[in-house]
Amino acid sequence: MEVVNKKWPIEKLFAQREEILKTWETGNEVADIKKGIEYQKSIPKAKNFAKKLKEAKENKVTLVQPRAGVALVNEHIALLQFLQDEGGADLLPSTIDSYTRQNRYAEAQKGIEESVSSGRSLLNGFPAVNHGLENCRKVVESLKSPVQVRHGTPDARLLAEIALAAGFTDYEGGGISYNIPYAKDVSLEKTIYYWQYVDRLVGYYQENGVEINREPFGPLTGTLVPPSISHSVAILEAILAAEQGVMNLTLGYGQCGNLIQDVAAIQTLEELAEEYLVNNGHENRQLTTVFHQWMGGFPQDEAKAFGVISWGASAAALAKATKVIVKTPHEAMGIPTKEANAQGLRTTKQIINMLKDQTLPESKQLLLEKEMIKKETRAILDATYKIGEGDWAKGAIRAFESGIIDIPFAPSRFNAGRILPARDNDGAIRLLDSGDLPLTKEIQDFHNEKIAIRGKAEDRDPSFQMVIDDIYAIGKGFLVGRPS
Amino acid sequence: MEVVNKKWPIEKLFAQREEILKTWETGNEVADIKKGIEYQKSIPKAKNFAKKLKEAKENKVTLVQPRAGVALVNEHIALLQFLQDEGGADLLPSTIDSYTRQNRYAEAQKGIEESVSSGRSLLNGFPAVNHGLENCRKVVESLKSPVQVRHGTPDARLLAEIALAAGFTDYEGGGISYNIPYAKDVSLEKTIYYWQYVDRLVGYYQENGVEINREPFGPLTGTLVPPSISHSVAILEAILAAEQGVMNLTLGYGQCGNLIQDVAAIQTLEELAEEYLVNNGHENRQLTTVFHQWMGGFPQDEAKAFGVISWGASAAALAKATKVIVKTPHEAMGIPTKEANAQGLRTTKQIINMLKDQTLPESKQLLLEKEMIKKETRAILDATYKIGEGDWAKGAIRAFESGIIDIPFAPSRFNAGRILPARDNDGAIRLLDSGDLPLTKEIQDFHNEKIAIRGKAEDRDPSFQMVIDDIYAIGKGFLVGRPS
Amino acid sequence: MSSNTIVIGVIGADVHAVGNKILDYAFTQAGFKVVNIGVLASQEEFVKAAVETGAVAILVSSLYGHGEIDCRGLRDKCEEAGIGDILLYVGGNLVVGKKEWEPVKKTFLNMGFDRAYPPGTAPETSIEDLKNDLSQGE
Amino acid sequence: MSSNTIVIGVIGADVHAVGNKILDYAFTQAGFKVVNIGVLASQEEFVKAAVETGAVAILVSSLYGHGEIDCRGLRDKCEEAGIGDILLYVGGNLVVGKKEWEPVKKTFLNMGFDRAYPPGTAPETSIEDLKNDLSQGE
Repeated sequence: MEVVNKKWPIEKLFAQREEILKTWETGNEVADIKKGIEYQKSIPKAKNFAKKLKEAKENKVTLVQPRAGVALVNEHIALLQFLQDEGGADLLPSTIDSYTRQNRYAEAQKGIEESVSSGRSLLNGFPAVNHGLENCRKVVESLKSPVQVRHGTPDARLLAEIALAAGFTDYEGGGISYNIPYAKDVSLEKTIYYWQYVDRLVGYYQENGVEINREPFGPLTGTLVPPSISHSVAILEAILAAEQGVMNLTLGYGQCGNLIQDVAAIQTLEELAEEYLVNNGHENRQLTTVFHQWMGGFPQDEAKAFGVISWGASAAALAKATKVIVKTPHEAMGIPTKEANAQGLRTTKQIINMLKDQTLPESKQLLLEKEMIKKETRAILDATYKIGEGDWAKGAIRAFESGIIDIPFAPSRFNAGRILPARDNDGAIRLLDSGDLPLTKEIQDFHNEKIAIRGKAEDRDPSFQMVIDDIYAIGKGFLVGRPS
Repeated sequence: MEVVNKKWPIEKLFAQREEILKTWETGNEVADIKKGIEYQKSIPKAKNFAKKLKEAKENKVTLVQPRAGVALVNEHIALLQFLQDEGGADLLPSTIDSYTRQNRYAEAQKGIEESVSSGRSLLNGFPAVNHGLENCRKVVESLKSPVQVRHGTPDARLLAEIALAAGFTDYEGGGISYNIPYAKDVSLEKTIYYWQYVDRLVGYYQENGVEINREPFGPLTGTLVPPSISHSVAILEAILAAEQGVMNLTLGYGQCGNLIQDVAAIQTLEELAEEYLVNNGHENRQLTTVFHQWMGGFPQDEAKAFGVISWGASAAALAKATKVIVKTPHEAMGIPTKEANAQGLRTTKQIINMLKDQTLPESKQLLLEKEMIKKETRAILDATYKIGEGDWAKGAIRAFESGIIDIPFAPSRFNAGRILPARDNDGAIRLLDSGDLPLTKEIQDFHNEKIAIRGKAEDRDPSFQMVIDDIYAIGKGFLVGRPS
Repeated sequence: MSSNTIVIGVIGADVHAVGNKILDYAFTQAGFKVVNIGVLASQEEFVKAAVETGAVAILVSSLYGHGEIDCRGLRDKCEEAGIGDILLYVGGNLVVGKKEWEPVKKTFLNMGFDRAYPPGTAPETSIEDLKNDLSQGE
Repeated sequence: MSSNTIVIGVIGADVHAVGNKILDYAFTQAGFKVVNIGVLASQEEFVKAAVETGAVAILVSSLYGHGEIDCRGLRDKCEEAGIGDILLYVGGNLVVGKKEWEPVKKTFLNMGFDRAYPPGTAPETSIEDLKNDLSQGE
């Protein structure tokens, strides 16, 4: 299979979707794509994700969105209504369970049945494919705000067909961001191809007058990911999506914890994406940003967890991200109760509202951080384009093969796994080992120097132990994992 | 009575203390001042407030301290031990009840008795005078960390005698900051005189080798107080205390909510105080800072309150204040349970620890804010000195008479009450009406312009309604009280 | 009853002045003649001010948790002074600590208050209540 | 028993790789020979790896809340494969939602696990337990 970054003729989509819709019995419910488009057109503007994001961006407001999903339809609706009414969520999710993410619909069915018999959700999300079209529409219709599908599915074609026909107006994921952090054995050729299908489908809805928003998954493994890595993946997926006709994109970033780096990251993400999209012939795309509150380990104590959540909310607000994905005080314990989820939302919203008139002012440090992120990201993306001989899809595949792009702590065997990130003395994420990233000497020296300052402050040589200390640090109450 | 800023001969203190110790029966327990000094010298270094603050300042660490006090001794000890062990408080308080603050010891006694019979605290603090020397020593001895007396007492002479003899190593308050926001009918002549007694007493302990820390009460009325006002009072009280021999001073500031203004305030407070102390001949004083989390109205909802607390913790950490006084998720409901108090501490500490390696970098906005605070404070202090004909005590009294210093929303009839503060469009506190503050045209124009920008954004003329909206805003989830 | 004079103040050893100044402003704006005796006000000062000005209501604030001790006996003092049927309102943080509101309210109504308000009540609420209570008394 | 080989992996449809990489590092540092089958591992893969390498223990991680479904029957599969008395440990976020730990632990011990660990357990804890369990087996 050779995947290239070229818009699919619509016949290719239509031919393939016949096969896709057969992969589970609910597929035939969405066979007539016109009905999906018609249904989408009946959805009021206030419930369209792209439109609500547009308004927020214009008003420089940061919207709040939780993660949430349970096994059964009525319980799922009750959960989302609670987060909407008691949590004040501006945007709603339907987080999909892990069996569905691996296309194991039979196991998801077993999870649904056991959830019915045991009276509690035995799935960690909402199995949208198994529930089928009408149940999914019931979810969308029961809520006042736009709903997005959030998942982690390498092959999300059937899920996309059902979600779009059911009135979901935003779809998370991408051929890289839902593969490398979410799969072990699936090639990038395959997932980029699967996601071209999804993007072409979104593009077709768009051509028929329906605005669907797409969101590459920004935080990747959520563990000490340097901004230039996640930016590179986000921009690659934006280009791949735009080629297939996607007009509305939300690009994501997971909080690192150092305020200057976080603000610099959100600002450069939008600036760089705009630049690369326009340079690749994709004008007039609606670009928004999403800031993920700390994705790593949380403290067990709820009061401390509120502190972590709040610091994420503060950074999101000062960076003026278009939306923020919210954690809960139960984060360390697994999936939260609906009450805890609503608490995380209310804490976040209080801070967002208090800070809506404030930004982080320009400073020497902020400008330097932005400059370094831009240089690094351009180095990675330009090497990707080059190795792809001018094709972004081929470039992405080869860049992962050769370690030009390398995501720390990813489970996929298609990821080089040679880089090692660690915090510097101010808590910003740097490269302890840059593996085969195509970085100039200037950038390398910058990282080395930053890490060396920390090593000196801690009187130890940087090593994997430092990385482990950093991974556990926030759970123990600190950002930088210092020796005690 | 004419009060002047001149160090008391020790005989003056000794003569007066004979009278003071007679004002309640426990006074005679501390008659022999040498025994108090001896006892203080037996206290280990780790339990001395001034020494712990010194270490924190050197290490650029922000310490956390709660407010707490209940009617009965054992319950008070249990409360403080809980905050120390479960809350992780670095510094401990004994907050004094409101009857003791007004020297109404008989009513405090009634409160103690009713608390015993009803089984719950009917006082809002610890009545240290009534409990007397041995009980107070029991409090200090039951704890691992230094303990401070926090109150709001215009005439705190007897309380100071008992507290110092009992081993408390920090004493909050001052002749202005514990009068104007805490009394209605007590003249500044009287309270400055009373606090000269307290400071001379601390100075005497100091001369005998005992380090006691003093802390003027920074936030004043806690309601939209412009930094230049609270800075002027803090520096005045620092000069008055230093003259009586106080060597260790913690100057305070109550969070306004705009990050740049808050960081600028903490930085200028220390810089200005150092400058004025040295210029008045007081070298080598240990100057530290305390940042008070939001002192105004809180949201009722605990999750939202955690947001307000966290934003205060973030500002304290980024400003590198030496300590932060912590609010609790029960703030809107009155005095908190010990669990809620410990939660506020843990949330705060999580943030302080995460941010300990970060600061707010220098920016044009930060420099401007610092410059304006300095200009304003110097204008007020220099006019105070001038009207006092070179005497800071006389100057303070006359400055309040003439409105050169004016604290918004103060209950005292000795306060002019002519200024009106309001937030600007970024949430910083400005002057809507500067009353008789001795501000130059440049400063006036700065305030007027800032307020005008907000008025324009809200399409309304600035008025008292805007002030009221700002006072209620945080309780409703916002910093700036915009019309809805 | 044609007077629209009311007495407001903060009772006991309480010095919380901000809400007091806002109530003063809000009730004045709403057309009442406000006699504000300020903070640190004793029961005697409330009663004296009400008698001297012919007030139709006394609005007591207590923000520091000692409300229960401070307010006990205020109705008796009003009766002794010959204004036994004056309207008595109370509001603020009336008790120490976070408590269920209904029992607290009951305590204060049993003390002889006509209305008691929980923390965070907006001035508009009590203004409306007062207007209603006064028009019913006519 | 002289082997110090252990099998580690993340069971089911779970892709959480970070803890897996840290366990790999920590157990290797502690002197064990670690066979890491990675994320998305089936019961069959665990058993097969243990048989092939003569492992003395299988350490199962589950971070996504489906642990109860995914782990049921693992002990039976070990018995069928002739390694019925191999040590079985499990840890992570084993159930959906915040639950009391003791009942959860009991569920997994009843399934045939020798030890079960709550969220947030440090690698050192299980390393020490494993060393103890192995020395008692000698």
